[in-house]
Parts: sequence; C-alpha cells; structure tokens
Amino acid sequence: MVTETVSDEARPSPAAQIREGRTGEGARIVRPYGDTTGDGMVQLSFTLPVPAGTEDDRARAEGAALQLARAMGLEAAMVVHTKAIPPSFAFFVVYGRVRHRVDMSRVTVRERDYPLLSVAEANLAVRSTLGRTIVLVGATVGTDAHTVGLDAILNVKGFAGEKGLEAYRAFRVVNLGAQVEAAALVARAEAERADAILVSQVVTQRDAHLQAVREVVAATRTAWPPGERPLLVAGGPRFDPAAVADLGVDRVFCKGTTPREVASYVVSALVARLQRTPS
Amino acid sequence: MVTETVSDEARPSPAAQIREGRTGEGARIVRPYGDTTGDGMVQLSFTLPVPAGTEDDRARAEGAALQLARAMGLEAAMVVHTKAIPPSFAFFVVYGRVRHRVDMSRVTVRERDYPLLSVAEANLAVRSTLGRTIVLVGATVGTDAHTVGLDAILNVKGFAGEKGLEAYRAFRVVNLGAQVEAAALVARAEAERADAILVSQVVTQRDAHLQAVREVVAATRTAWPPGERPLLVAGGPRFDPAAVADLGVDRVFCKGTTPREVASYVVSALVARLQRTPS
Amino acid sequence: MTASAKLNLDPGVARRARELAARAGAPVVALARTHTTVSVERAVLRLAGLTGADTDGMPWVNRLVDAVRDQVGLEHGVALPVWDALLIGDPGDLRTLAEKASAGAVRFRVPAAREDVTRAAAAARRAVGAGLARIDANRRARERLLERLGDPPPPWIYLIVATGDILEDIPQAQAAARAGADVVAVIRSTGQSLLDYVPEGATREGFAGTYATQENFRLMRAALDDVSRELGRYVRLTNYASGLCMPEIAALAGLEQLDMMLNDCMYGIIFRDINPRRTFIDQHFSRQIHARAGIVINTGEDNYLTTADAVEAAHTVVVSQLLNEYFGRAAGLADAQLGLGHAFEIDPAVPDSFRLEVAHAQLVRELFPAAPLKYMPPTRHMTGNIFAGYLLDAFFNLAGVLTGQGILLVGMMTEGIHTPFLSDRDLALENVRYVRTACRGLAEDFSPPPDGFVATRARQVLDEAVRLLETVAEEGLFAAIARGTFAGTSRAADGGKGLDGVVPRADGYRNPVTDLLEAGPEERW
Amino acid sequence: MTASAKLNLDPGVARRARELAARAGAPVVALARTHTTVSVERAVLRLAGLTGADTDGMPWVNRLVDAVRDQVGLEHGVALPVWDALLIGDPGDLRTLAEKASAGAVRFRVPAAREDVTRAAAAARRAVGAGLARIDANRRARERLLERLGDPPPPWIYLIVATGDILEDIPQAQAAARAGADVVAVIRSTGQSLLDYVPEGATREGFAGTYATQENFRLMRAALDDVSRELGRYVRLTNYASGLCMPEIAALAGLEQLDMMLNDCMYGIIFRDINPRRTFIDQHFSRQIHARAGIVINTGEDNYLTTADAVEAAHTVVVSQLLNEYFGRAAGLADAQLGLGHAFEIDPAVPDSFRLEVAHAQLVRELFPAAPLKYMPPTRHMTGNIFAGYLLDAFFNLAGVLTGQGILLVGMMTEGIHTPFLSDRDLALENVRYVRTACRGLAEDFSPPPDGFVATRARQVLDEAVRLLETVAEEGLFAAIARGTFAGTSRAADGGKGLDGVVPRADGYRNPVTDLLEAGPEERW
Ligand code: B12
Ligand code: B12
Ligand SMILES: Cc1ncc(COP(=O)(O)O)c(C=O)c1O
Ligand SMILES: Cc1ncc(COP(=O)(O)O)c(C=O)c1O
Repeated sequence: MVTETVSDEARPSPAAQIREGRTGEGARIVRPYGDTTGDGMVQLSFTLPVPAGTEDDRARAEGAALQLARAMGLEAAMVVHTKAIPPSFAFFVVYGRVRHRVDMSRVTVRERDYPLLSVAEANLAVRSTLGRTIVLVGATVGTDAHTVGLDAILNVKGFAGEKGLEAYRAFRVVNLGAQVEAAALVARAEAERADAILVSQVVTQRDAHLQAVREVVAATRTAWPPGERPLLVAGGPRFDPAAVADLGVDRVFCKGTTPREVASYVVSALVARLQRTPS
Repeated sequence: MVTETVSDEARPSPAAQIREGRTGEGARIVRPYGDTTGDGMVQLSFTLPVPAGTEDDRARAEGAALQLARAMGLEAAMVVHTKAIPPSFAFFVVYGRVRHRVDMSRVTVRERDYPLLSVAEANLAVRSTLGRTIVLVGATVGTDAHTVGLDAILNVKGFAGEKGLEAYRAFRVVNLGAQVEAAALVARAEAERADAILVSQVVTQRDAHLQAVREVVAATRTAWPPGERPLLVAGGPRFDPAAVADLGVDRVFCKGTTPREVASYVVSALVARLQRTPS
Repeated sequence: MTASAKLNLDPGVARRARELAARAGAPVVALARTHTTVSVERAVLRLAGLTGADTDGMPWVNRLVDAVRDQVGLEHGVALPVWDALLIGDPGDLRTLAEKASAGAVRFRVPAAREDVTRAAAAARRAVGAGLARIDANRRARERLLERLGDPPPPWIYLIVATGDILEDIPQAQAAARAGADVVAVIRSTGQSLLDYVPEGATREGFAGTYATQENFRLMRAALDDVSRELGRYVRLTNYASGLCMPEIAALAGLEQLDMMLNDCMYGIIFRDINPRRTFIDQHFSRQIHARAGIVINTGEDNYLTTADAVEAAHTVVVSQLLNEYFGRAAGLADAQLGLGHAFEIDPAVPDSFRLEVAHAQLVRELFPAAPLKYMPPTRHMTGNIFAGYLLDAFFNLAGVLTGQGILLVGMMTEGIHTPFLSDRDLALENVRYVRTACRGLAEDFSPPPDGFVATRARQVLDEAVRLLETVAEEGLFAAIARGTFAGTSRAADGGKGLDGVVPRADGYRNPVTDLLEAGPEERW
Repeated sequence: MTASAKLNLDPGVARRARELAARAGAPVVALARTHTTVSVERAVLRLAGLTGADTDGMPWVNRLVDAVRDQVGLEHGVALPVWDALLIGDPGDLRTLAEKASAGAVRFRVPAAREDVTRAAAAARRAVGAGLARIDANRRARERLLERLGDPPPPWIYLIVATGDILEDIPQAQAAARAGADVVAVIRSTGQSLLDYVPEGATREGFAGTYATQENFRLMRAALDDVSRELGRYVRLTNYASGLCMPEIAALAGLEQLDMMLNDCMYGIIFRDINPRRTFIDQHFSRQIHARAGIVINTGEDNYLTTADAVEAAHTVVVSQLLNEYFGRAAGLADAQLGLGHAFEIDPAVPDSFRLEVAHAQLVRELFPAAPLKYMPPTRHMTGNIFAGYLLDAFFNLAGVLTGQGILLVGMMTEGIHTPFLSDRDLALENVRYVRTACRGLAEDFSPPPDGFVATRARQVLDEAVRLLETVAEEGLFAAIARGTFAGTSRAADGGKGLDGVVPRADGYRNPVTDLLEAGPEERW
C-alpha cells in the first residue's frame, strides 16, 4: 500500500493541500472527469439499426457499438447495457475514456459585444441618439406555431423577471404571432417602416428553423436594397450563435435569452448603424 | 410539400414497402439511428473540470464541451444541458450526429469455439476421455470480497436456471471464497492437483481486477513449469474477452456467464489438452 | 374506468358546473346546426367516395366544392347541386364531374322542383351511405377484434411517432407496439392545420410530424394490423381531426378505421388562430362522424398548461373539459368516447408539486367517472437534462396509476430537445412498465384525508371552475375566448383563419351525411 | 423521527420479538465482557495518545501490543504492563517505549503488588482520560454546532465518495455537500477490513475506496468543516468501524469527530469471514466508544439482501435489527444512535414490488420508532441501464419519504457499473431533491387499509421474524450463523480470520477505557 504522509498540523484547509490545477482551475488542457483528474470518462448512448435478439446477434451488435466507440476516440470502452428493440435495432449505453483533450485556450466564446442596458438606459439612448421610437416587427414564421418564446421577448410580461420589449417606451412592437409567412412578415415590416425584424423559430426537425429564416432573408433581399434592410434578428432554443453569417441575419439569440439582452443589442446595433450611415 | 404516392391496393403489408435495407437489416455499413435512417444521432454526457457558475464561465464551459464533441466526431452538436457542479466542474448532456460509420463486416465476434454441453454430456465426456474426476479450485483473489458471481458459477444452486459446477459428477469443486491471496490459491491448487483454477474479480476500479489476475498468473509461473500449469480461467462482469492473451490466462468470462458455458469450456479445453499431450 | 370517490366532492357543485356549461354551450351548438363550412361539404363528397387530387396536388373534393360555391353558393350544401348535376348531366361518376367542373365544363344549379330535390337527395344519400357503411363496417371489425382479443387494463399506453416520414413512422410505430404501446399516435406536420385541403398520398417530408392523409392512415393501420396479429392484441391508431379540415379528416379516420382522434372544441382557435365560428361548426360535424365511427376523441386541455401556469390555471382545464363534454354529447358521443385531456405540467420546483398534480388528476377522475381520461405528460418543464426528464415522467406515470387515468400519453425524457427517437420511446415504455407493475394496486393505499391538502386543493379548483363558468355563461363563450380565458390567449370571434369558409345554411340546406347520422345507425339508405 | 402507526401491529408480538432477541444476545454480551482482543488493547493505547508507525508502516500500537503479548500475554490487558513499564523504567513517553519495546529493549511484567497495580492503573486512566476528554470535547463541539445551525429534517441525505484517493475524495465530498448532502461517507479500500492494523497517514491509492486512517479522517472532517461554515449547516462525516480493527477505528472516529460509523454486529463475520467471537467482542467495545462519542452507528442488514432474496429473506433483516438493537443498548448506545440498516432490494420485475418495499420499510419504521433508520438504495438489481437505475432510485427515494426513514443513502444510477462519478452523485441528489420537494407530506395520503396488501405483508414478515428468533434463541446465535441464517452464508464459530487475536480476560484484567466508559461520562480521571 502506498501512502503519502501529510503533515499533522491543526486542521489546515484541505483545499490548500490539493495540488495546483488538480481540479482544473486555470488548467489549459482539460479532460473529462469521472472520479479522478484526467480519467477521461464519458458516457454515450445510441441506437444502431442492427438486431440483437439472439446471443449471436447481440455479440455482433455489441461489437458494432464498440467499433463506433473506438471511432469516437474511446479507449477501454465498455458496453454496459444493450437492449434489443425488435425487430432490428439495438440501444446501447457505453462508458469509456476518451483520448481527446480539450484545449481551453482554443475555446472561443463569443463575448457580448454590446453593453447590457437597463430599461431606462435603453430608452434614454434611443431618445438621445435616434430621437424617435424604434419600430420592431416580430413573428414566428413558416409553419411553426410556437409563440411562447417570441412572447417572452416581446410581451410586457417578459421573461425571467425582466419586462418584455413592449414595456420599453423607446420601442413600438408589432407582434404578428405564429405561422406567419416570410413574405407577409416582410410586407408588414415595410408597411410599418420597421427598424428591426425579429424572427422566432422553435421547431428544428429537418432544419425547419434554418429554412424558415432563410426564407425571411430572401424576402428582405427583394424588399430592400443592400444595406438598407432593417436589422434582422433570429431567436429560438436551438440556433447556433456562430451561424449568423451563414444564415444571413445580423444576430441570433438562443435558449435562455432575456428581453434585456435583445433590447440592448437592438439599441446598440441601431445606434451604430446611425453613426455609420450619416443619413 | 413533397409527397410520394404509393399505389392504393387493399392494405398490403407496409413492411414490404420499406425500402431494402432501410432498417439496416443486412446492411453492411450502418450509422446510429435517432429517428431517421442514417441520421447518426448519439447522446453524450460527461463532466469537465471547468467552472460554469457565471454566464461567462458557462459559455466557456459549453465551448469546451463542444470542442470535445467535435473531437469525438460529432457534427451539429448541441449542448442541451449544462449543470455547474461547484466549485469548478460542469456536467453536460450533448446530442449530435456522428460522422463515423460502422462497418459490420469488420465487426469480429469471438464465436464460441467449444460445443455447449448438457450436464450429462459433460459428465460423459469427462468419464470417457479422462476417466477421472476433474478438480476445480476457485476463488476471488486479492482484496475483492465479492462471491456472488463465483458462487453463481460454482455452487449447486447455480445461475439463470442452470446448476452450478458442483452439481456435475465429473467435477470436484474447491471453492475458497473471497479475499484469497494469489499465492494461497495457487498453493491450494497444487495441493489439490487441480485441473483448472477459476478466478473471480468484480472490483475494477484502478484496474484492480487485472492486477489481481496477473498476480495469479505470476504465482502459477513459479509453481508449475511452462505448459504444465492447470487451466486458468478468469471471470467477472467487466473483463474484456479479448484480453486473454494480454492477461496470460486461458479464457475470460464476462457478465452474464452461465455455469454451463464454463463447464463446457473446461471440459473441451481439458480434453483437447489430453489429446495434445499424450502423457 | 370507475373511480372510487376519495375527495368528498359535493355532487351539487358538479351539477351546477354542468348546468353552467350547458348554458355557455347551447348558443354555440345552435350556431353549428345552422351553418356549414367548406370542409363539412368536402367531407360529404369524401364519404361519397370522391378521392384523389389534380396534378397540382389539390384534391378533387376541393375543386368540386369550389366550383359549386362559385356558381351557386354553399348555402344549400354541396350535395343537391352535385347529385343534381350527376343525374341530369352525362351519366358519370363524381371524379369525372369534379374534373369537368374544375375545367369550367359543368353548370350547377340548386334544384328547385320538389322531385328534383328528392331525387338528388336520395342519390346523395345512397352515395354517402356507402361511406357510412364502410365506417360502420370498420367499427364492427374493431369491436369484433376487441371482443376476441380483449382490451388492455387502463391506463392505456399511448405513444407518438413523429418522424415526418411515413416510412420511418411505420417501423417506429411497430417497435412501439411490440414494446407495449396500446395506442400509437402519428403526429402531424407543423403546416397541416392551416391547409384548407387534405394532402393526398403517402408522404415523406413533414416537419416534426407526418401529414394526415388517407393513404398514410391506411398504411399505418395496415402496419398496426400486422403487428396486432403478431402480438395478439389490438393496437389502436390515433391521428388529428383538427385544423381547417377537421370534418374531412374525421371522415377519413372513420373510413380507414382509426381508433382515436385528437379533436378539441377550442384548440384550433387558441393555438392555430383559426376562426372560432369555423372551428365550432367543424367540430360539431366531425364529432357526429366520430360518434358513428366509435372513435374516442382526445381533447386538448393539456395545451393550456403549456402557456398558462398549471397551478393558477388548473380550473380553466376543468371548465374546458365541461364544455368539451357538453359539445361532445350534443354531437352524439357517448361518455366512453370522451377522452378528456389534462396534464402534469406543474413546475417541479414548486413545493408539494406532486400532491397538487394528484389532486388535479383525482378531481378530473371523479368529475368524469365514465370518460377515458387522457393524461398528458410534462412538457413545459422538461429541459435538456434527460435524467431529470426521465424522473419527472416516472412521477407522471405514478400519478396516472394512483388516480386511475384511462389513457397515459407516455412522456419522453427528450421532450425538451427533439421529437422522439426510437430509443426514447423504448426507454419511456420501460418507465411506464415499471411503474405499472411495481405500483399496481397502490391506489388502494392512497386515501387523502377529507380535509387534507389534496382534497382541499381539489375542491378549491372545482369552486374556481364554477366561478369562471358563471362568467362564461354570462358573457358568452365567444366573449370569454376573446378575453383570453383559455391558455392566456385571446381570439376574436371574427378573427383568425378560415372564416370565409363559413356559410349560413339556407332553408333548403341538405346534408345527406348529417341526415343519416342524426337518424342514427339503425336507419340505412 | 416518530412515525404514525399505520400497520396495526400487535404490540405483544413486538415485545415477544425483543425478549427473544435478548435471550439470543445475552450469552454473546457475556462473552464480550470476559474477553479482550488485540485491537481492543491497541485502541486503549490509541486513546492514550500513541500514534505513528515504524518505517515499515506498522503502527506503534501494534508493535507495543505485540511486544507485551509476547512477553506476558494479554490476559491482563495491555494497560498494566505498559504503564507499569513507564513508571518503573526510564521516564519516557509511550512512543519511546514502543520503539524500545519493538527493538526488544523493554522487559514487561504484570504488576502483582496491589500498589504497583493501583499506580499503573491510575497512570493508565489518566492517559486514556485525555483521549476520552478529546472525544467528549468533539461531542460537545458537534452538539454546540447543531444547536446553533439546527439539524436538517429527515430523511438525511447520505452520500458516498469512493475514489481511493483522499485528495480526490475531498473535492467530491465538498461538491456533494454543496449539492445538498447531509452526510458524507468515505468508502474504504477493499483490503482494509482484513488488515490487523490501521494504516497511517493520508492515502491516495485505495481500491474502490480510501483507507480509514486517522489522518484521512482529520483531513476530511476539516474539509467538511470548511464547507459546513460555507453552507451554514453541519455536514456529517461517516466511516467504517468494521473489520479486524473495529475498536481502534471507533476510537479514531471519536478522536477526529466523525459523526456516524458503519458498525454491525455480524457484517464482518458474514461478508469478510472474520471470526465470530472476535467480531462480537470488538463490536461491543467499539459501541461503548461510539456511545460516548455521540456517534450514530449504521448497521448492515441491507447487505443480506444482496446475496439473499429481498422478499424471502425480509424477516432476517428484522431479526438482525433486533439483535443489533440489543447489542447496541447493551453497549450503552441510545436509541437515537441506532441507525438500523435496511434496503430497497426487491427485484423490480416482481409484481407489486414497490408496495412490498413500502410494507417492509413501514414495518421497520414502526418497530423502531426512535431509531434513525438507515435506508439503503437498490444495488443488486441495478444494471448498466442508467435510466432504469435512475428510475428505481427515485422510487427508493419515494419509499423513504413515504415511510419516514431517518437516513437515505442516495442511490447512484451507475451502481451496476462503477464507483460513483462526481456527476452521478450530483444527479442522484437532484433526484432526491425532487422527490423530497414534490412529495413532502405525501405520507399524509398514505393509509394502507388495515387488512390490505401492505399491512398484511408487514405482519407476515414480523411473524416470520419471531419464528426465526425462536429458533435462534433456542440453538444459540453462533449455531444460527453457522447454519447460514443470515445472507445465506454460513460461518463457523471457530473459523475465519482473527481468532488468534482473541484473549480471555484473566481475573486481574484491567482496561482503563472500559472502566471509564462504564463509569459514565460524569466520572473524570
Ligand atoms: C409549449 C410547447 C408547445 C405549445 C405551444 C404554445 C404556444 N402558443 O407557443 C403547443 C402545445 C401548442 C405545442 C405544439 C407543438 N409542438 Co411544441 N413544445 C412546447 C414546449 C413544451 C415548450 C416550448 C416553450 O414554450 N418554451 C419556453 C420558451 C420561453 O422558450 P423558447 O421557445 O426556447 O424561447 C426562448 C429562446 O429560445 C429565445 N427566443 C425564442 N424565440 C425568439 C425570438 C427572438 C427574436 C429572440 C430574440 C429570442 C427568441 O428567447 C426565449 C426566452 O428565453 C416544447 C418542449 C420543451 N420543453 O421545450 C415543445 C416543442 C418545442 N414542440 C415541439 C413540436 C414538434 C410541436 C408540434 C410541432 C407537435 C405537432 N406536430 O403537433 C406542435 C406545433 C405545431 C406547429 N405547427 O408548430 C418540439 C420541437 C422539436 C424540434 N426540436 O423540432 C418540442 C421540442 C417538443 C418535442 N420534444 O417534440 N408546443
Ligand atoms: C452484491 C454486491 C456486494 C455485496 C457482495 C456480497 C458477496 N458475498 O459477494 C457486498 C454488499 C458485501 C458488497 C461490498 C462491496 N462492494 Co459490491 N456490489 C454488489 C453488487 C450490488 C452486485 C454484484 C453481484 O452480486 N452481481 C451478481 C453476479 C451474479 O454477477 P457477477 O459478479 O458479474 O458474476 C457473473 C459474471 O461476471 C461471471 N463471473 C463472475 N465471477 C466469475 C468467475 C469465474 C471463474 C467465471 C467463469 C465467471 C465469473 O459469472 C457470473 C454469473 O453470470 C454490485 C453492483 C451491481 N449491481 O452489479 C456492487 C459492486 C460490484 N460493488 C462494488 C464495490 C466497490 C464494493 C465495495 C468494495 C465497496 C466498499 N469499498 O465497501 C465492497 C466490497 C469490499 C471488498 N473488499 O471487496 C462496486 C465495484 C465497482 C468497480 N467496478 O470497481 C459495484 C459495481 C457497486 C458500485 N457501483 O460501486 N458488494
Ligand atoms: C387537441 C389537439 N388538436 C390538434 C393538435 C395538433 O396540432 P395541429 O392541428 O397543428 O396538427 C394538438 C397538439 O397537441 C392537440 O392537442
Ligand atoms: C455494516 C458494514 N460494515 C462495513 C462495510 C464495509 O466493508 P469493509 O469493512 O470491507 O470496508 C459495509 C459495506 O457496505 C457495511 O455495510
């Protein structure tokens, strides 16, 4: 048995005794943690379209599961659970250690590039720079009928204890609800002389959300000359914030967005536009 | 909307309409299945030693999680759940599609290389070829105290409806129980002139099971000249059946082993030995 | 499905609640009886056997109804003009007529002469009679099967498939059945409810669901027939008679032997912004069909709790159930066909949340003792934490078992993430199976004290429901809906989609389907 | 921790069960009072302050006791020879004496003259008195803290850490505490129970657990003190007074302010093949220490159900609990210190399994109304299906809440796979937290009918327990153990490890620790 004697002083804080970086604080390279620093343990589950009803099938299926685990970089992978789903599927739970290391210095986080404003600050900023009310037109477009997320941002009631955009004196909000066609949204935005268009998308199966947003982008292209279209903001629980450029919108908001973040962004972006284009 | 018309005959079995190989039957290349053939969806969970208590930390932590998911071959990975575990860990649940494909033709399953015998067949085979009782000495070695698995194989009561090895007339079983030292097991095996040594190992933390089995292997090396040591069988829920050579034992049995499998293997192997060494 | 009474409810309060619901509902039923809609008329043609679509995918029933409407209006119904045209024009079938009509080659009239009317009406009755006969045959086939194979004990396990591709749905539905599902529901694609036509054919590209088409119905019922045979038990099929084509889908469901249909009196209004009048007229007709087809309807009160708070709005669920019951009975549905919906949607962080859920579930159970209540799992508070989700679903299952619910829609641990994976469903079934096996009979040990937390809460919800019903009966249902009474969403009586499809019946309005349905199953053509 | 009676148990039957347990236990207590063991004697030296180990890692207490035993035997205890030697030899401390003795440089004698005896005994009493004073001070410190911070409501959340490395255990234990653990247990390395010495120092290489050492105790208690301060609630620490060094570990636990100790009268016999006599003697002494230290013991009946069937062997759990209660009281433990063990181990595939569990748990609750029962989660039927595992743990938590258990050992979804990961523990706590919050007060609604399934089953188990106790009282406990009564494992009275460490006390046997303990906490040195 290997033991390590730690000096017998009167109860020093054990935290002090934990080797620098043990728990990864400040560590640059980290690995998954099961119960020991650096053990690399991860849990996986998935289904393969292979039968597993008989003993032989099951063995083959587990071999297949291990092959996949290996391809994913797992070492000493264990198939801890195999469930045949008749007629020809099998569900697996796998544990193992991944070889991969995460380099924290390579993690790029999109920092918030606008200041977070209070309601009063936002109102003041708009009044003092734009000198008029900002018009926002929002909708859930396409066949998606979810409005709770859009309403959380727009309605007075708001979300997570913050008032929604309707509660800002600086905004006039036109909430078109759900299942609005892209063309109808853009037409309304034109009619209202909108400063920003807000699109919500919740259903993501078969990338429905991406498709719907792209339709709005396309519709704006025909409605406004390049550079003159209103600010275009998309939101919903499963957007990838990095997809902004790819989607052709100005900004994307994800799960857990609060109204204040949206308000702050819109105000900052519109003020910046104003300063860019001395109209 | 794209529709595909299927001919309007009187209720043919829809199974017939499913394209060949859709559900993967007979398919050579398969991918994980979420809800659509080939979608590649897998679920992952793991902990990273990084803080996630504040908004910024959380964003960094999720970035790290995505980096790992990418390294594992996930595309369009979504961190669907992040839980800060104070002070400086974060647990994640991730879904995504893996690029990897599983080539079923490359799955090698270790086929059972001995016939599965009934109790009567085993007894008969021993009597007719060896003409004497086989002596088996079994134990859980090292500091491991688990006996249920060993007893499941050895005790009359057995496992999964099959009688244990004690119930075979052809065997004399010496069950030493748990926490037996490797040297003591080998000494007893010598004293009993054992034909086979059965080692059980259930605790696997820090590879305790491998270490314990290796100790037995080492002890047999000093006790018997090469080629003369009894059959050496290891068993336990977390052995890798492929590790036989690496461990230096003759066979490894895993989770779900039944007594009959062990009896059949022992009989076949000993009969084969007899035929190899015309003593 | 009888429930032992544990809550000490005052029968007088329940009686009063039903009286108020009747007062609120009666004007709406009167409206439904004096109006028709484009979809009701199309349903007539569907029952008469008109199928298929033109090369644009627009169904012939739409073409023909539109043509009639353009020429003579729908105030008299589609039947008289159509069968009149068939009788006086070239002898031909409905399909030919539809093709010609949509090419502008048919002149319709509303027959005026008594004998023309009688002849056309009789022909129409004969034609739709064939459809009703098929519905009756399906109903008998189901009843015979159930007699032979028996019915599973409640709660029935209800599972959804939602791949968007009928050919993926099928193996998933079969897997679900093999794993223990008593009922399989095919979720619809997002867009369908606002389509004013029913797509044709087998479909493979829905979003978050598969189109409700006659062919998809047929394929899935056949697949479940196969698996029912394999398993020796009858696996029920569910779809949605909802949206702008509610009446037609109800008809298709009857024709293809579906067993349950989602069919709510207000869901389309609140969650799809469909015009309230349109919805109330359509739901009445579709329920008449369901009544005849022996289909159990599932109402949608659970949905309210996804936008309104499940504690604060608990009584709105009860109010809506009482209205659905009233409208259902008015359309001829038996109590055993009323799968009234409710849900386990209280924030799990709320102290005593489980006891509150049980109070609500037991209240509904005792208020509607003969209805096969449909209990919906947590959705709103399901997050990406699949373990927490699996846990919450287990307590939902427990509440279902403890309070004797009729139909348990099985919750998915991935509800907060994606439409169900094959494995999600399998795991969900293991969850229910454990709870049903381990806790069967536990209801025996569940006796909330008469003035304890559970009984008090249940009585409070019922009292609140009565108070709300008083207001609704007073102001009228349309006004109540406009005020945002349900799901915190307000809808104006003249707003929403599909109002232009509503037509007041003229004096000479004839609808061979309602004629036959209201005459009851005895009267044959 | 009082439980309202719901089972209609016959108090006469419970009384009879206790009488029988006393009859079976009395000869064993007599044995413990007339024998000592090497570990009891080493515990005396530890309480007198002898710490440290030689360069081989063998503790000085072992060296000294071995030297005494070699020269004069242990029949008179280690105290008289040792303090006699200290008084007559060079004035030196215990450590110097131990060093010299193990070098063969000390001659021991058993003092014979009354005044030599009195002098040595007094010196010994002073020495161990210091140890007991530290134990008393720790107890008071705990009591003061609890008075100030209050105790969490039962069931207390009990979590294990088991990395094998004290420096990994510490952050995990702190994380567990922050996440809501009321009690943290550090699991021991597999090998320790068969070591006839207690390792020294902080250890980092255990298998499936961390060595119980004084230094590890100190480090972990200090870490939990830190986190207790941070959280404003007292987090309890548990370890194992079990195996061949049970008495010494009990002493170390008292010295380092541990709060609970696993300490069973038969676990070592059955699951570690330790000699029965050795175990019974050691457990008696260790419980005397625990009594003084205000430590709550946890007994190990749960383990039986990992090898025997939880339905068939349910009554053996009750029999063992009654024996543990008898032995515990005989050693001076208060009922509030009896954390009697039991477990949720019925095969989940068994119909009504949950109701059976609840029947067992409620029975134990009502039989031992003043004991802080320790309820153990499912282990045996936990597989690699982590979702099923999470579910089963939830129902275990529910049974705990429903039947008012005192301590809930939180189950891990990965029980069938590995010792807990940090995240397993965090998820497990989320599970308990939901159940406690959602179902608090649900016990109010749980009223098994007097002749229903639950009450009938509970009475049946109690009756079976009485019948088994009759046999045990008749044949004697050693015979019963040899017959495989518990856990289906048979152990002979003279078999197993450690019998050579048992020594009958001679007439002049003196043990300053038991002297002081039996005099009670009032008497000071
Ligand atoms: C409530 C709900 C419903 C309600 C909607 C009521 C309503 N009026 O909105 C009802 C019951 C009607 C419903 C119906 C359906 N639903 Co639904 N529903 C949900 C549920 C339970 C919660 C969604 C929600 O309200 N979240 C709370 C809000 C506040 O969060 P959020 O939407 O993410 O919004 C936040 C951010 O994303 C962001 N945000 C969102 N929009 C915007 C816009 C802008 C401009 C900005 C800046 C930010 C922003 O800010 C918000 C606040 O932080 C989820 C499951 C779940 N637990 O998530 C399923 C879910 C979203 N539904 C789903 C589906 C499939 C449907 C149906 C399509 C099913 C069907 N075929 O019948 C139908 C809808 C049909 C249709 N045409 O769309 C799926 C989507 C699957 C997928 N990933 O593709 C989910 C995930 C359930 C599941 N697992 O199957 N649903
Ligand atoms: C029962 C049990 C116990 C009982 C054991 C009673 C006894 N007499 O055996 C008790 C309660 C005493 C116990 C104690 C401990 N246990 Co334990 N225990 C279990 C449990 C619940 C079930 C194991 C079991 O009996 N399985 C049933 C048998 C039939 O299956 P099996 O062992 O896999 O055997 C089969 C095959 O593997 C094979 N096989 C096995 N041996 C052999 C041998 C041969 C020759 C052959 C051919 C085949 C074969 O055939 C068998 C039949 O199919 C598991 C958790 C779980 N659900 O798996 C934890 C578990 C095994 N225990 C564990 C631990 C850590 C311990 C302790 C070390 C904890 C501690 N520090 O105090 C202590 C033991 C101390 C010690 N010195 O070892 C861990 C091991 C973790 C790991 N992977 O390293 C587990 C997984 C629990 C956990 N998640 O932490 N345990
Ligand atoms: C009663 C009811 N109708 C219909 C639907 C389906 O919506 P859609 O009509 O948009 O397909 C639901 C969805 O949950 C429902 O609850
Ligand atoms: C009562 C009791 N003592 C001791 C132990 C620990 O075993 P060991 O003494 O081998 O560390 C356990 C394990 O669960 C137990 O339940």
